[in-house]
Amino acid sequence: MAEMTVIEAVREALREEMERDPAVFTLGEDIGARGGVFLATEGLIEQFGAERVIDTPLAEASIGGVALGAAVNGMRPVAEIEFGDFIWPAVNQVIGEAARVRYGTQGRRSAPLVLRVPYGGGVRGGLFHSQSIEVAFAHQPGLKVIAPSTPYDAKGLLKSAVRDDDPVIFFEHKRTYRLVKGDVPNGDYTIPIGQADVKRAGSDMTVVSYGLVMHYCLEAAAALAEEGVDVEVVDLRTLRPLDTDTVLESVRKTSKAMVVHEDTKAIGIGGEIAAVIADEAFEDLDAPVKRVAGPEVPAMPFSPLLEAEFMPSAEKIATAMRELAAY
Amino acid sequence: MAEMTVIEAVREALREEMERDPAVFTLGEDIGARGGVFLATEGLIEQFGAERVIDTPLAEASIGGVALGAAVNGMRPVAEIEFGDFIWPAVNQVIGEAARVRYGTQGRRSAPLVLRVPYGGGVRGGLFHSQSIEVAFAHQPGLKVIAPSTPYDAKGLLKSAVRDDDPVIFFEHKRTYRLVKGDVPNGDYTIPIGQADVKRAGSDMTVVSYGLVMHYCLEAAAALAEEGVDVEVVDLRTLRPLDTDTVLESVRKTSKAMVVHEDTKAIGIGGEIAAVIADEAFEDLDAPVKRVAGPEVPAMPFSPLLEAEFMPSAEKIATAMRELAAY
Amino acid sequence: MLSEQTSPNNPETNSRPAGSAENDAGPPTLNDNDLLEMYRTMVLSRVLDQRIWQMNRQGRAAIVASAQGHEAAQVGAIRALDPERDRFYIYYRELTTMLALGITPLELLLGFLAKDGEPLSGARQFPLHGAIDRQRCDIVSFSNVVATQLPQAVGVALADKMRGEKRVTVAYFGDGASSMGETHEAMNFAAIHRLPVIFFCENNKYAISVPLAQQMNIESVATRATAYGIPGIEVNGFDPVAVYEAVGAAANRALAGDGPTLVEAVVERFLPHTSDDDDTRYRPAEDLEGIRDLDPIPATEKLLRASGALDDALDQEIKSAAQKIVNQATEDAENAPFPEPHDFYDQVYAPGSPGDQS
Amino acid sequence: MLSEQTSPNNPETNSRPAGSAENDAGPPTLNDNDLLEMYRTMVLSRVLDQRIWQMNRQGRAAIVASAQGHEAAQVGAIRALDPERDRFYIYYRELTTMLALGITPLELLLGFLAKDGEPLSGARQFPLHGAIDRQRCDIVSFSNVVATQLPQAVGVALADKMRGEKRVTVAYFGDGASSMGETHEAMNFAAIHRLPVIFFCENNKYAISVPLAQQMNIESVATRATAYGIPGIEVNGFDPVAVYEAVGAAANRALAGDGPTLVEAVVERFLPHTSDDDDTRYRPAEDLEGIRDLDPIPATEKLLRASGALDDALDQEIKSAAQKIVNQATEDAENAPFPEPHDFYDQVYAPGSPGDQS
Ligand SMILES: Cc1ncc(C[n+]2csc(CCOP(=O)(O)OP(=O)(O)O)c2C)c(N)n1
Ligand SMILES: Cc1ncc(C[n+]2csc(CCOP(=O)(O)OP(=O)(O)O)c2C)c(N)n1
Ligand SMILES: [Mg+2]
Ligand SMILES: [Mg+2]
Repeated sequence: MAEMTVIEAVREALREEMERDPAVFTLGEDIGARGGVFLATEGLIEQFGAERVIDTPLAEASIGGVALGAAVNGMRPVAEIEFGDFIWPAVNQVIGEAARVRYGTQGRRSAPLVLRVPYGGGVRGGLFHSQSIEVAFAHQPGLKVIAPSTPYDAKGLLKSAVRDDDPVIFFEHKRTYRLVKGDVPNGDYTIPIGQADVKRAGSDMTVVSYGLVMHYCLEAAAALAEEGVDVEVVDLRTLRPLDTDTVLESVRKTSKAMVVHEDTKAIGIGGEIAAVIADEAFEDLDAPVKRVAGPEVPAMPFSPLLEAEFMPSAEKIATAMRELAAY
Repeated sequence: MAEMTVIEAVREALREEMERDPAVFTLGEDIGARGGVFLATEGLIEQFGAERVIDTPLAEASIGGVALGAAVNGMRPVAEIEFGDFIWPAVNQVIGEAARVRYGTQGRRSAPLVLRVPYGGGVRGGLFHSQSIEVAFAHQPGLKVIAPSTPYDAKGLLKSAVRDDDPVIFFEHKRTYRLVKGDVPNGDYTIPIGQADVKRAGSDMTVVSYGLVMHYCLEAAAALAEEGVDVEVVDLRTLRPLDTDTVLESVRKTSKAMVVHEDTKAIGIGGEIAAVIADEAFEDLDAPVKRVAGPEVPAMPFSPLLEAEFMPSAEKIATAMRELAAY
Repeated sequence: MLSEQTSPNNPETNSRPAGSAENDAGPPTLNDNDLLEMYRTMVLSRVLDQRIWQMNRQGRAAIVASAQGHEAAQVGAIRALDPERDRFYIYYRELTTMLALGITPLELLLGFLAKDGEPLSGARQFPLHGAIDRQRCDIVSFSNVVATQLPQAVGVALADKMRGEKRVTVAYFGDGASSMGETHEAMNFAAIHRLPVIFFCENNKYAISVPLAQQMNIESVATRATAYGIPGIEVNGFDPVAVYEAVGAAANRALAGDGPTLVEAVVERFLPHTSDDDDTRYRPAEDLEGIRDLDPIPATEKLLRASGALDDALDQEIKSAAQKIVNQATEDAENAPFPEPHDFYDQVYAPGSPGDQS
Repeated sequence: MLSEQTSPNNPETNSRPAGSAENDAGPPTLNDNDLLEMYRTMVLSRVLDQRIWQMNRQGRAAIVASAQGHEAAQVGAIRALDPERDRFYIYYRELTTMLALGITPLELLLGFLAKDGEPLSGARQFPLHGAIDRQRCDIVSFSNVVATQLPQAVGVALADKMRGEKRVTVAYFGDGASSMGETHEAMNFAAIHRLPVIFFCENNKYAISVPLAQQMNIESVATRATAYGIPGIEVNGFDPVAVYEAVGAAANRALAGDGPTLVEAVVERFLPHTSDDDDTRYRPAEDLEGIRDLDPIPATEKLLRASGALDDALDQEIKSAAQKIVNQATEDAENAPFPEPHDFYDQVYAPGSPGDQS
């Protein structure tokens, strides 16, 4: 066990997987000598050489397409998209192609690639370095989508992603990179894809979340605990396939539910979770399922007060929890 | 009034708008002499010339980007994406850029462009000519997203889209093009963006839908009527902004609700509608909100029996209605 | 060489603008038997193609993109490659390529009729889309989306290079696909890493209805090679031997570690874009006039007859064999059932893996 | 011409590969006063740039992409254009361009400090992103996403052409952006329609940390012009007069209806990519050695002194004026408030239009 940050956990997972399997390599912009703009790949080119740590041209469509081709041809590429905001040129290869390779060839080919995507705000990134872009991917059958919130989950899930035989989009929240620390086992372990995790047990309401704001949910839950409200916090960890079993089990116990995410609200992850709860736990619910999410503006603005206005904070979440508790 | 098909209504709207406003022009693949692969632009190049009906190279990113640039510079481009399945190379310009132009310039610039996008299945199009791709767009604040189901709505809404000062994605269901006929007024009229339409009034349950399968909902409702169940069918028509008022008003009346769409189920339009109903009409609901949607496979397969397995049919919808009625 | 045929494009561009390949060894010279075999494949392709088109017109096949006019280019290219060694990232117009690689008319017809047992996708996809079992031949066409195969082929070649396998990956595409951003990115990436790729462009001068002059401001797609510092070779795609030689030289370069080559075979599309298209809407009648006189199949026949390799009897044998094969395949394909949806949820994800619903 | 400076790139590529522009009239010759004014802007830009970098290091500015090393190219280009007539689709490294177009140091500093009244986006965006009021100057930079401005600029020029307005649209980009598919599509589209666009590449040989050799297999971005049948001009971006002449010729071509030109100004990035970057990780010390000796600002000073247009007193005046302006702007910007979120929901959609929440 060692205490480390999310970025360290990502780097360690990547390094160990590259040591374990010569088919694993990584490609992306500035991941070589620069070590990646967030230093996720720091030291890898020194250890594995420029053949397995490939600095690409500034061209996301080819990052996606080349990774896909290499994956189909027996390799295990881990591609880094520098910022989630810049992933759109690659989606033709990822949502369009990779997601359909196995189904469209009846299993004659598969696409075991990982796309590592730093995403999210609260980093003074403005409209184009803060976006939550998970919905377009999480909506697409054929992809697996992961969004860990802790160093422990990040390492274990990234290893599972690398070993998975299907295309995996691995979202890393930029604000958690250095902010969130936690104990991480030395050496090898994996966390199964598709399993949510109860990060705090509680009996009065269920709060479902993922990524950075999951930590804000824990903060808010601690505040509510002092007020006598016992909140259970479920960290989805995987956005496709969704672990609705864990969510429903919790809601059946607590009878109240809320979903919290940083991404804008309409037609998103929160709607799906709320819809599933409202359908399958209909008889158990004592209150409507509430959502706390980013506001319906195109993205998170740059200036500090504007950024704060966008971001779901522990305070905003606590307020919503209090309202739900009082329902 | 004249009876016409959806494709004729689209063509008439486009022609009338080009006659009305010299700033309106259209660009896309094969829209000139060919008249578009679905003939939506048939006759336009003869009437308006190659300057206003521009056959582009096979390059969707530039179709999106050029349309955006022209829109910002005072024109009203209507771009055609040949098939929705091929829109991904353009999303960097549309979801990434166009959606943020107004917000990101504090209103100093705007992007009044229309993207006409034939989408959807039931046309023996297989995995890459059948996709429902509306979620990625409908999720993005800054865009407006329209998906009409009838010739009347198509003409009136396309005119509103052309005159709208924001970027509009206009989804035309390919299967409705020639299948769905209806009365359309001669000459000018518009239908407001953002207003759902009750296509069938009923008192026992609310079914919310859009596009091709909205017609299947009407068919199923007719079948249920014979069984004594009176179904109200709400056609969303606009997917962003969603007209939740009309939906909620209906549900408050009927106390039961179902959402039906062709697109795959998870993290989609249906989830949002269900979540809104389950939240805001919580006290009015007599049953969980049900969803009928495409199955969780990457897209609609080619071979006829496989295609049928994917598509929500009137029978499948009627079955779900019966279950809900019996709850 | 069918040297009496001249390329309709500017012959000046038939230069090698940068990173000249002139020193590369060409492939071995073809003899009459080789050409005869190529002729056989072209004839079979034409007969099959005509049959499928006809079946579409009768409402028996859903949609067809014809290879008529592309046969010589396709058969010439495969002749220069090794079906067991190399990898083929095709696009939808590769009927002759498929036959030349050993896929049978029956298998192809199962695709056009969307029948059970179709070997690329189990009829989940359009004809010619999906992938052939890798052990048999590495033919891939994941999607109908134009140009996506180019960066994919580059990644495939990268993997081979990383493992030290000596193989050539061929990315097939049309003139229309050359406008896509992904084509630019693919060529740039392959050039930087000197990957063993052949970018094989079948330039039939139309992207559906859009003629070359509205697709680009240059005469020849091969010119683009300059932008990547790789050789660009324009070749008459009605001349199977010239295509064989150009692709052979490109394959040698690739295998020698000298990187990618852009080969442009100038061809003609004898029929509308697909069976859904009506080319009288946009294609001037003059455009097709005279072009069929250059049809590479009778031209090859003439050449083989002139050299004595082909006489009436053999020609008759070849043509009726093709008819017979296609007739039998048609019957078998029509009798085959449509796939039932029992495996509808299979292979969304790996069997047993999270999300698998099968 | 600062002819003692030579371009670090291969001078051979300084040809005009296709659609030669050699017959085009160049712009009017610059006199000493013109150069003096350009010098003034370069000095101001450098002083402001240093200030912002320093403020970042002190934690007072969030993020900075420095223009140091690009000043001569940027000031030379604007000199050849008409701020009222033309349209400027810039990218994030255009500090000198902004000053040359009349945006004030205070306005720019409001952006770097994300303060209220920032003139491009109201500090919703990164510094230099958004748009300047059109009545004032058509400067646009919608996003941080590299290369998106290129097809947009093409659409802008298309609109001007459709309306018969005689204007030039300049799309600014870096060597890194040249790898993007959208760059290919933009140039291709503009070439086909002969649109009045200048593709102005500031090649500083790095895309963040990735050096040119890993970005492309050619020596000069201007080579790419061949692929579109348009003129490609490589010019020494440390020579403001040479850049002025190249851009002037390109503008004349555009206004004459002869279509787009690709102008590549070869420059150097004196500082790390942005203030978030640490270039010692990847940039060999040799790489920067000697480069600062070629700094265009002292070189221009020398030239002006040699011609007698500049003496100690005037130079002193220019430099202290720049300091004074920047000092005052810094104070004013620091005193300005951050924008409050009262208009947070404004301009998501047009006021009063469906979806408007303001
Ligand atoms: C990205 C994309 N855009 C549009 C289409 C629709 N489409 C299918 S084929 C085609 C023309 C392709 O032309 P070309 O590459 O020259 O190949 P050809 O059919 O002439 O052999 C088009 C526009 C598509 N499949 N993919
Ligand atoms: C599509 C996209 N990918 C990646 C990035 C991250 N990024 C920002 S600037 C940059 C390098 C740009 O290099 P270049 O075009 O040469 O401009 P320079 O900064 O050198 O002036 C990169 C990779 C981005 N902004 N957009
Ligand atoms: Mg073609
Ligand atoms: Mg650069």
